[in-house]
Amino acid sequence: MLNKILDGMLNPPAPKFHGVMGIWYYVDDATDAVTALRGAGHKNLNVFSPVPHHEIEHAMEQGPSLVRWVTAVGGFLGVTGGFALCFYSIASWPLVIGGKELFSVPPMTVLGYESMILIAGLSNLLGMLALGRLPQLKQVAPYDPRFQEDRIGIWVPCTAAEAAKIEQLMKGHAAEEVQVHA
Amino acid sequence: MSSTTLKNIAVDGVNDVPDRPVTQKSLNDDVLSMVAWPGKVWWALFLFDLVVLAVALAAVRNLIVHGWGVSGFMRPVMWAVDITNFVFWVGIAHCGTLVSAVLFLFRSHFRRAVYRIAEAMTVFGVLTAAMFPAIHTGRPWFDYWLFPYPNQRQLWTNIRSPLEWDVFAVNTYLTVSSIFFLVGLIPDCAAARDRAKHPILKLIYTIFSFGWTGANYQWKHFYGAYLFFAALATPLVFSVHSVVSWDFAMAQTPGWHSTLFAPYFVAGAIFSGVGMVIFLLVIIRKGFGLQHLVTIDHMEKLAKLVLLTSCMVGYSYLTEFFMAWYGPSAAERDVFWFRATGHYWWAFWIMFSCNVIFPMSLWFKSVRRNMTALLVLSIFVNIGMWFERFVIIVTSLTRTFNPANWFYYRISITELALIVGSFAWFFMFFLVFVRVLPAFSIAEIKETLPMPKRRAH
Amino acid sequence: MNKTIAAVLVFATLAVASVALSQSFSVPMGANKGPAQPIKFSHKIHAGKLQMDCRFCHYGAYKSQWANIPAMSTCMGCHKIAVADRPEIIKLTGFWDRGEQIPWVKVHYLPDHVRFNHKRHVQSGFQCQECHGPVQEMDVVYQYSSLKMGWCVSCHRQNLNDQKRPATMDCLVCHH
Amino acid sequence: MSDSVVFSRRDFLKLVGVGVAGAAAGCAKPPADKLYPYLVAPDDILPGVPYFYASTCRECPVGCGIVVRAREGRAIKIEGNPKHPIGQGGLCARGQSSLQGLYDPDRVKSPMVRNGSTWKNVTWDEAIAMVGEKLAAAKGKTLLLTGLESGSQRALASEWAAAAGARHVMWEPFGYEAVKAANAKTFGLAAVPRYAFENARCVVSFGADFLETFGQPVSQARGFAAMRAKHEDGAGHFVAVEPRLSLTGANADEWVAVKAGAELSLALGMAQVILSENLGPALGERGALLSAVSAFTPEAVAAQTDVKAEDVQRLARLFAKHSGKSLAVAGGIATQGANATALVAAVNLLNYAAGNVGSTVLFDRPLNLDGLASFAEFGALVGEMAGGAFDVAFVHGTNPAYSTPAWTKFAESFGTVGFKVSLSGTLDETAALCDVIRPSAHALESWGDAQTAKGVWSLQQPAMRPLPMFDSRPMGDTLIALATAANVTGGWGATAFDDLKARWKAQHARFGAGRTFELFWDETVAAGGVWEDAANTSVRWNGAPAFAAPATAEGDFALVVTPSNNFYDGRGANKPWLQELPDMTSKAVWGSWAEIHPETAKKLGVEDGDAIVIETSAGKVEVPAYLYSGIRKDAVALGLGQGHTAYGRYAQARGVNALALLPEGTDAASGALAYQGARAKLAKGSKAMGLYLQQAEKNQHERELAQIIPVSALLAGGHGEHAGHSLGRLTEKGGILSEDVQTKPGKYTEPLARPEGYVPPAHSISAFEPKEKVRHPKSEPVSAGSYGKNAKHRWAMAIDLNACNGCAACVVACYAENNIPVVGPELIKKGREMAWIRIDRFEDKLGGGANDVRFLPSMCQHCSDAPCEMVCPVYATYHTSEGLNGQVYNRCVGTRYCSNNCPYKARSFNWFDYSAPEKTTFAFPEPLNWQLNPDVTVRSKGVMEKCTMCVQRILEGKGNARDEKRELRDGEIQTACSQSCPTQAITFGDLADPASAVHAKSYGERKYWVLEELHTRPGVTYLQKIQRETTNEGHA
Repeated sequence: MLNKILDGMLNPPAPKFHGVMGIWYYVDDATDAVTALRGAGHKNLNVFSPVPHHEIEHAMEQGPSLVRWVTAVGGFLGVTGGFALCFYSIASWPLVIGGKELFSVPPMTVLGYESMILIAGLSNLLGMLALGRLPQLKQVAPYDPRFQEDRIGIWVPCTAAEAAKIEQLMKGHAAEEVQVHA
Repeated sequence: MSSTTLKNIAVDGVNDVPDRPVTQKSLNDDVLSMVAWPGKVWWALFLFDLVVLAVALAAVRNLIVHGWGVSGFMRPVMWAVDITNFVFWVGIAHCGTLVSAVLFLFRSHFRRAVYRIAEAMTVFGVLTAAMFPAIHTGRPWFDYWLFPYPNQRQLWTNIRSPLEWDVFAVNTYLTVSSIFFLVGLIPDCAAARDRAKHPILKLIYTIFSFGWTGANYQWKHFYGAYLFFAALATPLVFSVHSVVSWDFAMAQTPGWHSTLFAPYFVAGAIFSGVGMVIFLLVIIRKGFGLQHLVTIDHMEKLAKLVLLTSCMVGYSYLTEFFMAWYGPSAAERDVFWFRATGHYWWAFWIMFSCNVIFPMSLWFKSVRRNMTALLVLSIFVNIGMWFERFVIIVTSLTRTFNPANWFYYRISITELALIVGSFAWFFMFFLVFVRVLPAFSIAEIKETLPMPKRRAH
Repeated sequence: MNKTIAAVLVFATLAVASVALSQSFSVPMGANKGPAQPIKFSHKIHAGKLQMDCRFCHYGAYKSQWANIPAMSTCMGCHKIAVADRPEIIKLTGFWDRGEQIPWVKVHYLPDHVRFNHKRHVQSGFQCQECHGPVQEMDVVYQYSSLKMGWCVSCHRQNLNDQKRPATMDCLVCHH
Repeated sequence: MSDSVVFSRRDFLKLVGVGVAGAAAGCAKPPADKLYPYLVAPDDILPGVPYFYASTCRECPVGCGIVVRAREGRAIKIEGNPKHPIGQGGLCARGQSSLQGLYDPDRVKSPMVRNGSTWKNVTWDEAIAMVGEKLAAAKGKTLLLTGLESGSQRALASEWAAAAGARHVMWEPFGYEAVKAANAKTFGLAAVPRYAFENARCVVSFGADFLETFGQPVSQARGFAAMRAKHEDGAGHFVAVEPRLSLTGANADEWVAVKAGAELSLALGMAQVILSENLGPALGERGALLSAVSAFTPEAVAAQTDVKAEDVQRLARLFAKHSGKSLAVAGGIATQGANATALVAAVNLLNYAAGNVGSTVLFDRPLNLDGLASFAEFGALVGEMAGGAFDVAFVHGTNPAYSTPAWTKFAESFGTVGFKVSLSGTLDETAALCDVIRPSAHALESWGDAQTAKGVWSLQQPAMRPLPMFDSRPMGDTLIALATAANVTGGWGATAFDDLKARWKAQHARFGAGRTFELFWDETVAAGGVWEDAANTSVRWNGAPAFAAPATAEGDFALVVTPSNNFYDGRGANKPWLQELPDMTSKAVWGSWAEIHPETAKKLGVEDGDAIVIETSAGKVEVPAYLYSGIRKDAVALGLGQGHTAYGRYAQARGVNALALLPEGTDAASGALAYQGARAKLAKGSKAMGLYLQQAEKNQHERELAQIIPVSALLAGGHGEHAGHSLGRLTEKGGILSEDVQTKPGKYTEPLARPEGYVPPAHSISAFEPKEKVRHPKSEPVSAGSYGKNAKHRWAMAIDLNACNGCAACVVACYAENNIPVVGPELIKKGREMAWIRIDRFEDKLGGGANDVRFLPSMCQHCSDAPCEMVCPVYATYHTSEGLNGQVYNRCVGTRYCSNNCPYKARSFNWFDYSAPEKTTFAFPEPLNWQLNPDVTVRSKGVMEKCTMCVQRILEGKGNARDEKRELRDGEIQTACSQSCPTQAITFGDLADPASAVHAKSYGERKYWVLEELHTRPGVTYLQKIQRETTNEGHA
């Protein structure tokens, strides 16, 4: 019973895809394929691989991730918030402690620093999830478990009309296997 | 389809060659084979662990119901095993972050084989450590007062207290290291998900993998974020143990009041953490037959790290004595003399031999590459580092300023239960971890394999 | 469908969180219903209709840190004669004749670790009603104010720089 | 009720906070929800307001005047009556503990009749009828045995006895028989004189523990402190001559470790030197005196006493130097051996030869011991009992079955009396032998009076109604009821109270000039009694007894039996405060121990706490050894007061009774019991023994916590380099240690530039204001904004170590005032003492000769820069705007960091739940909890606590001043410790007030701060102890 429910949850009926999926073993072939496909105007292709490949990234002309900016903003908010909390908590009920200055900065730096790391870390996570479209609840392309092992997949979404041309292109770049989803 | 032998794995020069080949696919097979229904040995260990944990929980129940009087604590030694355990486990935890984050930033590739274990150790270590500040209070049910949250009483926390810094530091550390750990697991969980048979396991991996597919845009932001996690975790690990050391150094108790403490504690933390990593790896690589993934060279590198930090720790010990000797404070001088020769001389000498004398054998290559020797040494290191914290806390407090207050702390059965219980708590997580989650990073090890290319360069 | 559930969940979480947050800031008032007392003594009649001064019975309030519950002799001072035929007064006379104490039910609760000094507040010119509420309108007395720390502190904060009756924010004044 | 929600939420949060279900056991109970009004409002009781009743302390025969503080009809604290001539406002630890006698949970709950080996409760009517019948039948064969009674109670008892044909015998173990006998012989006056220490400039004590049990300890302590405050011209010197250094002796500049029993020789030798060298005043009797002491040349004395001949001469000359202003004291239990009377006579001779009689030895207000039976009479009584002289015996206020040695055979003889009635409120050893117990009410809940010294009539007023759980009656009422039941009539009143009032007609006639009796009575009750200035009875030398050289007993060890500062003769042993109060010599609690010299211990092969067996011809006991350098190598000391076989849960089966070791023996001249003179064999024991030390380490390790200042430095004036600046530390030899590096001026210690008219915030003031400051001027502690601007005071304390003699009255006062739980021996030994003030004893130099024992009353120092405050994560400890170091119990989470960071270790932690009745660790079993001060929170498990400088008293004092619309007066607010101190060593007040006493002391020339180098800027300032030079190099 439980298995059934879980099975339903974990293996939802695959949605209908429109495009071509090519599978490669050799990295240099896949890289060439990406370059060629992009040259043919298919800029919206996706590559699936067990490890990131610099060649393919290069061919995809990917820029650096924007996560860093999210993290930086989070860090800034964190350090400000940390100091603000310190100031507010002292100002709201000023208690003299150990003959020290009320608003003594050294301890605030510790709390500000830790808050900065905490909020930056959380922002980093959120940034990664948001930008990487994680958690991915809906499949964007037909999936193949071999992408977690040793195969590289290139998915080109397209209409049925374009499919044949793309299939040709992929096979021309030594694709091991080409699946057409029309 | 070319297969690669381990010799070809470009990990900083490998010289002993097991004959098993590693391919991208076999790597998945090897690592994911660990994720399986456990055998008898595992179950025996796990049940034993739970029994020990139950005893410790009974001790904790006594502490809460009857009060900390059931321990051996008294004036002037109002902290002893509780904070010793805390600092010990935080220290253990630090090595994980060091291996995963600091070595990541330094592009030290040998970390790839061992960092997952180290990182799991971090998370479980912090989880263990955080228990102690929580239960060591006289009224643990009011622990939440230590968190700054708005309340009708209009009360806040004292941000000037090193303990409050601890609250911030340890919680930040727990949060960030857990995230770091879980993020690193995402691609591997996806691999595990694809192979999982049992629907519950599959559900777990589906959740932990966040729907990972290995798409190029996912990898892009994954590594973008990963770099920043490493960049954040690195200063964090130093700050956390510095803050922990300031729990002592901010006090004016002789033996605690020292500017040396932050670097000294960080070095000690790495020392003990690497010791624990070695301990775990020696057992796991043998137990799961993964000597080809975690090679003797990896172990030797870790052993060198032990040797380095042992020297740093030893240097700190000597510096402390020198400062006490040369410095102005008679009370300080007295504390250090007491440490080495007084009531707890045995604790001091256990600490000194385990942390400074025995690790010196690692100057010999044959010792560094001998797994039995490393196992024994790693146990010594952990015993020694536990006693280091014990010595720092107990001897300093015992030898307080006013001799009229000199009483000697005696450990009670409750604290012994807490000590073994902390190990049981840690290993409970760890045992489950090695059987449920990929204990080695498939993705990162895979990156070190030469990628198949049709055209030779 | 899933989206709806997710939205509901998010909304519910936010709602609970904001309620919790606002609760923790706010200063809740006490209940508006008091316990049943062994004798249905009405403050509405005594303090309201008859306009008796609170201090006639609770004289401790301006001389002592504690406000006293009046001795039964105080009650009998009038009720030996006054309306002695009413059922509640007959109950009172019964207690008195038997030499029994009336088991009044406690209305105001202050934790053991808090010390509230009645005479300091009364001598500073506070009206009883400022804390005890409109007692002259209560048939059954209830705890009007929450008597929580935030409630005390808010008033002390306001009067911190009052020239006539400067309040203090010193913890030890109430906790010692 | 609205709170039900609150409690369930609290429980919920408890669970959440802990995360394990075990915490559910600690749920809060809803508070009691019923309020009971008074039936009729008492005129004098307003709930929440304290009332004070003057009365008289009945814990020992001295009878100090006391004031009992009562709240809501419960006595909660006892203090000395400042107006009363006996005690003058001070009160010892024993007197303060009488509250725990009143609230003793083991008090007899109702009259009881023996039923085999158990007791059967009966009603008073049954008891009276039963005993009355026996009394009537006894027809003169009746004994009424009481402790020392004086005034009306004695008159009633005597008249009652006369009317009933009974014999009234009063018996006290510490009966001053030798003193009376010696004074009768030498001065023709059998009295215990008043020793005017305040007039003296030099004191030599021959084993008299005048700060502990001998004479009037509280008044004497005050006089002694006055004497010790003088230092010009060699004044204030105190020499203790005793084989074992007592607490009194610990205050001496010089310890002459004389052979046990040979004190007399030294006194006579000193007299011989004075008389032969004609150093004293011109005396007509000089020839007679000289002939009495001629045999005691310094050389002869040296042979008899172990004191060098030149020391005998030196001491004599020192004593004579202050002729007429010196004082020799003798007669305590610690010297009551076979030659006790001779010793007192010898000391009388010494005093007389130096011309002290009439100036420091006064017979103006002698102790009233009239009618007290001597030990010989007591012995005869025991014989008569055994011989069947009595059919009925009544016992009240004395416990001879415990307090006399077995060889007197009291217990056996008493057992032969046909019908024995105890009027004791507690089931002590003697009561346990009786057939009927008719519990008497405690002194604090009944009327009475006492005339314990000439010219002083003290009234004993009940401070509360008798406790409801104990069906007890005042002794007088019992006697009157019995007489009625037995058809005995007499001239007494219908009740003891009527009788008392009737008898006070005499005092009315004497003092009540122009006042009606009722007015006189009311005023006298309010004042605690009446007294008049008594004229001194001048005495002349009446003749000396023939002094014999002390018998030389060699071999074995001299057994020194010491009276107890805590328990007196043992009557205090059922009070947990006194059991928990460390003995100020050994700092041990809750038991017995034998003091032996470390070298003796080495020979026996024992260490601190190991069992040793002490065996005399009378018996043997096994006790833990305490290694004490303050005892001769040929002696062993054992304290009195423990080893009860009955007397309640706190007293029973703790330690041993030293009396069991006493062989048969008396003082030849007076017949007094010889406590001293037994020889004992020592052997290593085998049992595991508990020696519960509250302070194990008594060496300061050169940390200069308790500091001294040599007289020479003091005389050099407040401006010399030796003067009371603490930057330079004084070494033992009076030299100056080099400046501590940590307080050395440096880069950040530029003189503090302050704007004109700068007034520091009240909370930051400390007497600690050195010229240089180890802080940058910018870092002056801030004023707490508007929160602290109304602060006018800085509460502070000054403690004069020169006045503190270690009596520890302050410790008990603090226990009483602040609801401090008693935790028992095992926890004390572990270091879990709860006391807020403790007295650290440091033995810097001990072992004969120059003596340097220092007492350091130690409590929270209320530092301006408190290390504890900054480490508390939740602000549970913080600094008030009036300079107090506040501790908010209900905010405390219990991290214990504050204690770890407190250099003074002034904080105690509630390791267990001492306040929860359902727990075995509950420290206040009913009705001890009646004593709890309602103004102080009773702390629960897991919170830190410490001295608050009695903040409840500060608030009360400030409230009183506001009620009366006036400013506070200096000295109006007193902490419990400062109030109780017999020597006024502790001064409390407002440091921000330049006219206050505490200001004057705190900025005085002897000031210093404990651990000043830590720069905690304490609010407690100590005044260095004055150290007098002595050339005695020691020879113990």
